[in-house]
Amino acid sequence: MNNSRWKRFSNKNSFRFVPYMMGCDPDRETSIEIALALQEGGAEAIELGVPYSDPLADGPVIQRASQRCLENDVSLTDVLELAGAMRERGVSVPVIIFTYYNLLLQLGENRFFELAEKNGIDGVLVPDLPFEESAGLKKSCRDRDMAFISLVAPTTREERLKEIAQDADGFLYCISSMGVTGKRAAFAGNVKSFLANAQEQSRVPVLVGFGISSSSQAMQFAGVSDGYIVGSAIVEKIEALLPRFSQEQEREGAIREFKYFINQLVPAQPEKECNHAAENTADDIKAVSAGKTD
Amino acid sequence: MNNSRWKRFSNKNSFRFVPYMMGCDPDRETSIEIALALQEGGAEAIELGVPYSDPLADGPVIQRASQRCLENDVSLTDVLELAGAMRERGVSVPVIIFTYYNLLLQLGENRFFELAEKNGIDGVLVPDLPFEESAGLKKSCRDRDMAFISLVAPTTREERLKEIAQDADGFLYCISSMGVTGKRAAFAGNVKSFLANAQEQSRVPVLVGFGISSSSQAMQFAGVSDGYIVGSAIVEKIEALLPRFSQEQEREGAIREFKYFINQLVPAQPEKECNHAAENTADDIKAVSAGKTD
Amino acid sequence: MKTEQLPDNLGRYGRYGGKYVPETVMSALAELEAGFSEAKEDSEFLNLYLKELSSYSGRPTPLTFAEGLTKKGGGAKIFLKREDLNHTGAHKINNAIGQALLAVRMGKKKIIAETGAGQHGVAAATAAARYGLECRVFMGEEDIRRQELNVFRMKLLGAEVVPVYSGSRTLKDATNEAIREWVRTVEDTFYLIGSAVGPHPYPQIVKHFQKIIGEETSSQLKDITDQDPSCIIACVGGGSNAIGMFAPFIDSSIPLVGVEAGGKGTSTGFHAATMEKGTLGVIHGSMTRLLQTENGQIIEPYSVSAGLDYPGVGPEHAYLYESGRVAYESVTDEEALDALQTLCSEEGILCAIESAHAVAYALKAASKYTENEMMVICLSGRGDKDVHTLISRREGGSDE
Amino acid sequence: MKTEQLPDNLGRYGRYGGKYVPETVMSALAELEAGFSEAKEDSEFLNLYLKELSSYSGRPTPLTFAEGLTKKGGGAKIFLKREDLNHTGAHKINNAIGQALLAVRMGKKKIIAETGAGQHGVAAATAAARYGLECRVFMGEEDIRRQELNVFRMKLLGAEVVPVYSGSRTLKDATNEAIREWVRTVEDTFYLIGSAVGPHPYPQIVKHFQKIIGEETSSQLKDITDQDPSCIIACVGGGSNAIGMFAPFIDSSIPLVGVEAGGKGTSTGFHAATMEKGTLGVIHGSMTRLLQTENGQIIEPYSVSAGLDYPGVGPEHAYLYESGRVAYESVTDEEALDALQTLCSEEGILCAIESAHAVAYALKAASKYTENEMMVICLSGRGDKDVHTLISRREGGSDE
Ligand SMILES: Cc1ncc(COP(=O)(O)O)c(C=O)c1O
Ligand SMILES: Cc1ncc(COP(=O)(O)O)c(C=O)c1O
Repeated sequence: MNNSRWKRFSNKNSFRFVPYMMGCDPDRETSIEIALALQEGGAEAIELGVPYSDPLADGPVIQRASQRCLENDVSLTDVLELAGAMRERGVSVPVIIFTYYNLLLQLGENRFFELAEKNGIDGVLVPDLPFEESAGLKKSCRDRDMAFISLVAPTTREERLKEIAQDADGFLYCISSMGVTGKRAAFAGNVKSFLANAQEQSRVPVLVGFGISSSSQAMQFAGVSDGYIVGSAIVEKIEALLPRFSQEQEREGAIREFKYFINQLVPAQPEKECNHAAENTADDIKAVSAGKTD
Repeated sequence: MNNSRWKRFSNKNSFRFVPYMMGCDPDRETSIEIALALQEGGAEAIELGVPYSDPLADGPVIQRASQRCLENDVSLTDVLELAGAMRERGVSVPVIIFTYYNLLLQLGENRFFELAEKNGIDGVLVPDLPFEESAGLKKSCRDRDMAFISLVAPTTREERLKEIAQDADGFLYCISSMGVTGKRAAFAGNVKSFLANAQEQSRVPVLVGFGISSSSQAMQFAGVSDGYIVGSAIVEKIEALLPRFSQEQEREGAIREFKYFINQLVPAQPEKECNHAAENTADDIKAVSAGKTD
Repeated sequence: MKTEQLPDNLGRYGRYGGKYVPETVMSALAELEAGFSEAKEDSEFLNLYLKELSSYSGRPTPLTFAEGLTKKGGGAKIFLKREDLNHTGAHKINNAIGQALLAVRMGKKKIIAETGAGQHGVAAATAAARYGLECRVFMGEEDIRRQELNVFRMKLLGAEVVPVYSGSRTLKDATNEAIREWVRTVEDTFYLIGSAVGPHPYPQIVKHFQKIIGEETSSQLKDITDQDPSCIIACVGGGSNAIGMFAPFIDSSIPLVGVEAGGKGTSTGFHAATMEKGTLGVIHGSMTRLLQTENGQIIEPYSVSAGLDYPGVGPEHAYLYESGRVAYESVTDEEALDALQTLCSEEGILCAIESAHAVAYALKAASKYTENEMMVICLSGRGDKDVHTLISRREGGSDE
Repeated sequence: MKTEQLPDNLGRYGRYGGKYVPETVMSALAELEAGFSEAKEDSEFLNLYLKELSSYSGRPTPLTFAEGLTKKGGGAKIFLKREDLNHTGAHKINNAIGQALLAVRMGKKKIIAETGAGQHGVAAATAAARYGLECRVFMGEEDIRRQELNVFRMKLLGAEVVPVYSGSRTLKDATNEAIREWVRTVEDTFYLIGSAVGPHPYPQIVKHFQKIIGEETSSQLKDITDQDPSCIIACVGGGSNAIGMFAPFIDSSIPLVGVEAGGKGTSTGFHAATMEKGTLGVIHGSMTRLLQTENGQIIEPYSVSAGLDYPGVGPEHAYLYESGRVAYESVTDEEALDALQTLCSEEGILCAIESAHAVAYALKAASKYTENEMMVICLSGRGDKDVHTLISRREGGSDE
């Protein structure tokens, strides 16, 4: 993979923080500000969710966010275009489109990749497209230097885990525990051995996700993984801030509160990591405007 | 049969008027006055109904009368005793107890006949005891010089009609039309031939009943029967007069109205018939007080 | 005298039975007797009846081994004769089909029927629809109010539902009214009675069309084992499912138990325990045992189950009670509802509250037997119709 | 490729089917595939399944000749495959029994199920009670409100009814939620799906347990005549009764017709005509045809019948549609309700509104055939559950 953003991602030694946010929740402008805040707060990549009527892999928090966005008729195209706007405004970390397969299918693969490339997308995660069904899409991604993000679960059997891990791009998404997205107090009993195993097999960084809602929860996995994904906790925070986002005089305070919240989620990291990200902004914007990723 | 009241009944040449009244409807005293009014109006015998919870052979009018009496807990015993009181007050025509079989069964045949004799009962009519089931009761009646009144219907087949008619006591009750008691506009199509046939077979007077509510209706049958029975029309009149019966100052007027109504029901008859009935009153009372009929 | 030979010429089972009806219906009863005697001997008629039961109503109904219930009972193996699986959900259809076919054979174009909660009304309306008969169902006004769904079903089936305003406006009065209507229309109308009650030959006819229950059971038992069951149990309202179930076993020595509705307890005034608390009397044209006052007025009985809520009982049952051949027991509302719940959660079968009376008795008696013995329960009907009642009871409401 | 050999290794029927599910359930699907493959070849398991169908659920269900309906249709002789006579009143129990026994065989102690109007929920709860499994049923909060009686029944059967507040709070969302719950509890829980939908191997499993409908029909037809029927008709919601009915006939040349819910008309937005109006998409783990917006959001469908009110359809049906082997037609609410009324008054059979769609099509098509030809309708369920809907429609009310 020649995608420079993924190279940078994969060359890190830090314990990577990858947040999930629902695109256009609550609206396009706020989403951009949220993305920038996430990046500023230490995000090494951003998962950008697309609202769907039937989000099978998601818990109530993300379901509600979906519903909110659907009330505003937010489509996959809208979210792809949002990604482009994020790039223009300075988001330089890898951006992964998190979409259910049916949305992609309806848009059409060709049109999807056309828009994805134009808007600086670096990866695609389709939660309901398991390994067996994903060969075609993965190839299309690779053809465009995008990562098709694969998932493995504590129940994924040895053989299969090996196969998936060895074929993973971007990072390997390790599901921390059974169930849907959402904060939880406990993880699968075998989660650490599972992660260790995944690390052994994987060519790419191994990230743990599902249910992580604090830096201390994340740090449990620091030894057996290369980073962590936080989804519902962030979406829930955004939900809590909705009333303030919608009032002009409150927005700034709300963004500040959101940044503070993100800081709490991220274990202390060396200062320069953040600077590094900021440095690249200008290049990235250029790349995006040219309609292709670097 | 040696019962003198039946002898008198059967020796008549008139077109006999036999009214039905529900015993104790609306109360004992009024029933006595009603019975006297009926006799005065030309009744040649009186059918005295007993209230029953499930009067299978009766239409709505008599059902309602039953219900009224049951609210006052009127029993077969009460009605038998009413008959005694009627006798004391001057009722001298045959009195027929009209009771469903279950009431008689519960009182017990012995006790029933004991009370019937004591109270001057001349006949028993059990609407739900057809010929097949009635041999025993008929015998008990005959042993006591009472008439067991038999019924035949337009649907009664030839053979059976013959058997019933030839074994009838008191009078033969010919049902004018199919259905339950209650006023009607039309009778069975074959009613006249049926009556004529019954007259041919019967040893006793043949009376037609069910649904007759005017003297003109009755007169249709004058040529083919020996009299007629009026039930629901009378009970309905009593029902209409109930409010007036219950007010002291209205009672007399109500009785007068009732008598007028009865007069309408009875075709003009030779004057002396009425007198004749009155003549016998003294004897009858003696007989009743002695606890036996003559 | 073997019960097989009953009733006698007058339609009597010992002192019970007979024809206590107005003279106006005697000719119709005679016609019915003749029509039935002929039909009974006509193998074509029999085959038609059997074909309809199998190809239309789904017979034979299974005999289900109830493993969970057996465990709960803690004794005899319990089997269920599944009349609940019949078309329209109860044994009532066996009789409705039989009588409707008889009506057709006798050239009648119209039927009338009485109904309480609507079960027999629906069965009669169903058979009428299937065989092209006009159908009127008499139903107490009170019951019409309580059983809206069944009223609607009967109308959907093309039947007319005639409200009855007399007496207590329930089943007993609907039956009176149906008989009254029959008197009126006897020439072209067939009275399709719903239980083993009424004047002769009705109890005999109903038994004839319900005995398929027992006959199938008998042959299904033989497929399982040579051994006789230790007890056969059925609930008794008018007594049609019970007499049908018992029929082929009466002349054996297998213990038979009829279960009546004990309501709130037979020592309260609220029950329908005709055997225990009834006395000799006449109801709906038949001499039998019934609940009545000292004076002979018929008492409105009480049971949580509408189908057992009948003040009388079929005359043959009265005879079997008196002769001691069948034991009649009663079970309270509470016991029946508990049994319904147990059957439901153990076997996945929601039975009618009527049938739950038989189940309740079986659960009480099972431990008197060993696990090598068998009890058979006639599960007369399904409980879909009772869900409203169950809900309102659970909500602490009263009986409607 | 003969349909017999479908689905392929990936669970595909042509381009339809597959497994579009989170990685978290993939191991469970693999376990299920293995468990089912074993069970399918195990004659002891097969015999147990068949024994339960016959001794518990009352199979075989009859094939009824509908004389009155035939007259109304004015053409082909119409036969009804009477799935309405099954225990709990519909074909759903065939599958529930099969899957529950499979769960037991696989050592699972708990089942979960989704339900819309409650029919499959009741069937699943029934099977769970019978086989001693713990059962939770996911049901949209909106449906819980509308289907109070079935909710109560499930509870009576010992099941827990879990309200679903997500999405439109109906069947589609209950299914999502059941799958989500399965992801959570995959290790000890069996997901008992209610129609021929879902990820592979579910469509195959459901077909396997429903094909008894067609197999019985085939042998019952042979008992009547050597002649093939001219048309076999079934309603299609998810497609389980239809696939079960069609199964043994797919490789013949007998015309097969699936009837979808046309609701207020397929040109209005209110229908569930997945074939006519749907497009390729993924729902509940399977690639199939479904009703969706241009953007791929799934549309809540509409039908007066709760059981046909599903935005997708089983993948094998999508394949059979595309290949042209089965014709899919739609029938409006009005036509279905009229057919229900006709069947009821002509034959005394109150069928489910779902099934009435098949009847409506048959009545429309019958006159295209001669009286020497036969049509067979799969009468998938009884209509007791629908009486409330019928009443409120008749009263001019809307759909609940
Ligand atoms: C299911 C069921 N069982 C039993 C009965 C009682 O009737 P019988 O005693 O005539 O069987 C009824 C009457 O409606 C019923 O519906
Ligand atoms: C009676 C009946 N028929 C048909 C259906 C539709 O389901 P399927 O298409 O899976 O047979 C249902 C679903 O609930 C049903 O209850």
